[in-house]
Amino acid sequence: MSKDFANLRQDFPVLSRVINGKPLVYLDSANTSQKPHVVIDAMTDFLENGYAPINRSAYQMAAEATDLYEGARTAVAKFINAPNANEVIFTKNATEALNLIVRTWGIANLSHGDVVVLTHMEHHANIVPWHMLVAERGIVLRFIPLTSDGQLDLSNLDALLTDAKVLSFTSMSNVLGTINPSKFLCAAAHRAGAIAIVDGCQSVPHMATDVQDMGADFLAFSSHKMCGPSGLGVLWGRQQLLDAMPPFMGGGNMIADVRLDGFTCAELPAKYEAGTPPITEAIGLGAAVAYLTKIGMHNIRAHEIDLATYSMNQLTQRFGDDIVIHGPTNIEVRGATHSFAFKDLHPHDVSQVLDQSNVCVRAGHHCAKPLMRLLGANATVRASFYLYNNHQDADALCDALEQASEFFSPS
Amino acid sequence: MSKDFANLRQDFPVLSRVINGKPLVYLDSANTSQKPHVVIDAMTDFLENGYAPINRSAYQMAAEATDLYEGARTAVAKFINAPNANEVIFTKNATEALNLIVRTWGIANLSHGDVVVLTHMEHHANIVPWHMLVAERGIVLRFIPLTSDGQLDLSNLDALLTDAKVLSFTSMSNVLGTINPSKFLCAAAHRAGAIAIVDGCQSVPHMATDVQDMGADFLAFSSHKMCGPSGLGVLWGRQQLLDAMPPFMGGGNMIADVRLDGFTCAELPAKYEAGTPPITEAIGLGAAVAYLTKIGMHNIRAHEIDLATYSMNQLTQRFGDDIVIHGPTNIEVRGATHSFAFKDLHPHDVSQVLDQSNVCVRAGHHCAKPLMRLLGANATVRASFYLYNNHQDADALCDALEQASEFFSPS
Amino acid sequence: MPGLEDLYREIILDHYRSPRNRGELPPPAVRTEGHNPLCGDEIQVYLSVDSGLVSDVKISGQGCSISQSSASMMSAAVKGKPIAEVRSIVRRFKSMMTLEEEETAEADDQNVKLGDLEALQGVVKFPVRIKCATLAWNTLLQGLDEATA
Amino acid sequence: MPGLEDLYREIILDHYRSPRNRGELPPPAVRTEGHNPLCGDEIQVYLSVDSGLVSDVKISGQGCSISQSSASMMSAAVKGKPIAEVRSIVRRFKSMMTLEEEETAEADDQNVKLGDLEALQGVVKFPVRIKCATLAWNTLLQGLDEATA
Ligand SMILES: Cc1ncc(COP(=O)(O)O)c(C=O)c1O
Ligand SMILES: Cc1ncc(COP(=O)(O)O)c(C=O)c1O
Repeated sequence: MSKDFANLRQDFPVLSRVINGKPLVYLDSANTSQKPHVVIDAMTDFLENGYAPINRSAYQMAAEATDLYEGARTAVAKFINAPNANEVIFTKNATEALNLIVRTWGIANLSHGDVVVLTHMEHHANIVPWHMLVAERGIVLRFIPLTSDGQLDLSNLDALLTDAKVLSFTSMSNVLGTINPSKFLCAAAHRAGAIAIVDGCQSVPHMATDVQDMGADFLAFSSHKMCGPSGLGVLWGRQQLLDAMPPFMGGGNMIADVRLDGFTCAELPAKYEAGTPPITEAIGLGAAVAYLTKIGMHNIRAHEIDLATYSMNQLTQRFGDDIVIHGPTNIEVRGATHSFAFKDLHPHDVSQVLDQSNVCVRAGHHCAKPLMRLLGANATVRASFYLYNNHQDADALCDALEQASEFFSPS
Repeated sequence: MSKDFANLRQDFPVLSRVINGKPLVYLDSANTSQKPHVVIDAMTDFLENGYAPINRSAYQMAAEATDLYEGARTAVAKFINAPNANEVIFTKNATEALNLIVRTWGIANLSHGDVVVLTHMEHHANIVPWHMLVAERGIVLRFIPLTSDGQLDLSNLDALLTDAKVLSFTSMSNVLGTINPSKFLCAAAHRAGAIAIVDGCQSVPHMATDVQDMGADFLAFSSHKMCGPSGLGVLWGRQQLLDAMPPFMGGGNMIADVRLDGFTCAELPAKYEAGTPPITEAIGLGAAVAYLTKIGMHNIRAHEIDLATYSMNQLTQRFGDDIVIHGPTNIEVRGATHSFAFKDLHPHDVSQVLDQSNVCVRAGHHCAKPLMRLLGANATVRASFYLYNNHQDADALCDALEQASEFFSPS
Repeated sequence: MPGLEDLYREIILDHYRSPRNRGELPPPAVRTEGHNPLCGDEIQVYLSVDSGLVSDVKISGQGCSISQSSASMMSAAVKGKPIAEVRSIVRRFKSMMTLEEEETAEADDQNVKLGDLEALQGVVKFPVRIKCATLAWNTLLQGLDEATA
Repeated sequence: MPGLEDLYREIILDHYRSPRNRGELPPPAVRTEGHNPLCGDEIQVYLSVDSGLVSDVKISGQGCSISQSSASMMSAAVKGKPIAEVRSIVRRFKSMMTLEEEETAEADDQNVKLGDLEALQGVVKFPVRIKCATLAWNTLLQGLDEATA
């Protein structure tokens, strides 16, 4: 691990927390990430010295707050190389962003029999909103199947996309770590006449994102997984689509005019930001994006390739057949997220023992039950790494797994 | 003003900010309120020492975070005397809460020709979502008119409520300060066979709320107007209604099961909290509710009656016919929110001069354009007071208005 | 901080390793299913009710040691008991599993003995696991309601 | 911090108090309407286009001193000018009103003189008011597009 990454652990106050005499080994970043000082400070500073409404009042503090809020929008736009900052909509989380697309673009463009293609590795947030449209409108869902090593099986892609109006897929699996070929998939969708929606929750925090190069029509992601605050998500969409879509929620800020008998919508981005937005949170995300950019997304990806390789090697070397790690073995197409089965132990029991060593992993279905059924499990243990993790964290994981093994072995 | 209230100004760090040698006179709390130390500290402490996902992972830090988050829910339930904490749903703002009701209860229960009664003093958040349902379903809106002093004109209430399925009203006008008779209105709705939806944005921060005594079916309000963080709102609803309603957004946390061909919903409150919620923000609101409770909502109301009386007197004494303050003159039925016209000056110009004295007011339509049309104005100046304001703030407002008067008088 | 021993008592691990009353019952036995939305665990409870008694009970499905042992102990505790007593046991167990003292227990529940089930008391110190311990019980309650409806 | 004098130049207050070209024009003049969603201000711009010239322009509606004076000065600046020149003026004005240097101006816009309109330059220091100053201009642009469509 490069010296830079060793030093940046100090940027995250929570990492110095000690429980039961043991340091924190936080391996749950695919779930939600920790926050650096600069993000916490940006929020605290705003709350202590300049909290004010945005876009509504004309006094100086309100103007400053508006600048900070809109500055965050511009920073996010640059971070994903959006052609236009107005295409960046702040939502409350990625789930709202995905629901927004379904309830606006979807309602306006999909009717009975229309085909939407998803993949078998989607998060519930990219399945359930579509299920609702199946129930309401009779749209038809197709699922891209997986290969045995947890990649998308693209052998039948063209057939699956035939007559499809939408291809909506995750750029990286939150369970398997699989990195999907987003650019290739967007192009395939467009060739078939479908739009491409990318759930970027797991890739945007971990590697450089360029929506123009990727060719996506929509991209959804979450602030809280990329060192930013909770309570905030991002929807990016092509202006032409966003302009043409009906509104999502109605209320203040999203209107140009309201009469007793009707209303007209505001321009982008206000059109999709009804009510008082997560002001402090957007400012926090602005700071997070500046922090990540300074470190460099390519460096973060390189660091995580190192972590993924090291941890994978340690797990397989130390536990052999006792561990089954799901997903691709080729680190080029996977992030530093390992879901695994350990002996015949239930993931809940494993994570409970790991917790005694202050090793924080998630045990469960990871909001991807259809994928879990495919893996033949109700649950897995998932250890997910981020820029602040290091080799010692991987070692601590292995040591704690050894203890779990001992604890549950028949005495 | 009692000594307690004089002292509590120190609880709000931003109030010691000085711009241009002048102290901050923050009179925009009906828009969004400032935050006390205890709220900022609760959030910072969580971010620095215990940030973790809730309801998903099993390690200690995640369990602690879940306790804090659910503790906030319990605190909010107690604050409004909800019979059951599961009836408290965290949303991103009050606007989402109102849209949620319309898109779930509304979609399930309203069809062509069904009548929804609103008032002529509603915020856009309680108008536009209904307009959408007019366009989609052909429901019919009726509006309770206003008396000349800005109260609801209830002389025709029974006729307006005839055959109505919904009465949805604000408990306090964000423009006029008018406090509406919520309990009476809920009872009238129920007598007519309608449900009662209360937009509590402006009353919940300023006076004691008891949903059971009030007899409401739904109550919506915002964290950011009651000393809590942005990015969070609250929907309270009667369990029986919430249980029967279809879901709003689809995704993680709101499901019991997801298959390729469908899903089933989780129990309350998860059913309406899709995706990662505003975790830090809910914890902040928990601290805000504790803070307000400690001071006492009855004391806050008494303090604001004093502020409303004093400021109203000063404004009318000093400016006579040059100022027209909208809304009721009886302080018993109004909060400490004054919207007014000043000479023939445009509100934007007034607020600009006020800003030179660091007096922060809002100039605009306050997201209530139908009401503004009724007042015959495009905009008003609005000065709104909260627990941290004092008589000096009212004096500063008057002094600054005098400057505005001078500045724009033909030389 | 509570230690692992508080959670994983020997008797729990024993029920986990050798679960009692595993299997299914054919109709007219009532079959109910429970989910733990957090971890994805699923359980099926089969219930035969006969002249006021829970004459037979079987458990299938998967879960962690806590949910499996809780289900196993439950089956042993309720099999052959009168329905009223079973409901008492359920109430007593669920009140043992609540953090705050809710007044759900009824007067004569005090006479009911939980026996081995007391071993699950330690779960309360691990709030995330309470749902594991109560999964089978909530599913049983549903089944009882159906069987006696 | 910029002072009030930066914003409210004398010439601005003059146009506010005695607005030029107030009124309406009957069809076939083009009528377009603009809203400032922030403050609720509304403006109507009436535009007569004749053999490539903006032959007449009138303004109605309400607004603050900045939006009203900007509309008044605009009307004076474009009345009687060839459409191409009017578009140039609009571009120059709007680029004066942008915080960041966007490259929207075209080469020959440099020759256009803004005259009195320069007085509005101070508005840029008050970002919230930029929308007030540009409201009439955006409405005019819409009208031009309609009139020349
Ligand atoms: C009466 C009223 N209703 C609804 C709202 C909307 O609240 P929010 O912006 O937090 O969604 C507000 C505040 O803006 C309000 O004053
Ligand atoms: C792939 C993926 N999509 C969507 C989501 C939902 O994000 P959020 O919970 O922030 O709405 C997540 C994270 O939980 C995720 O990993």
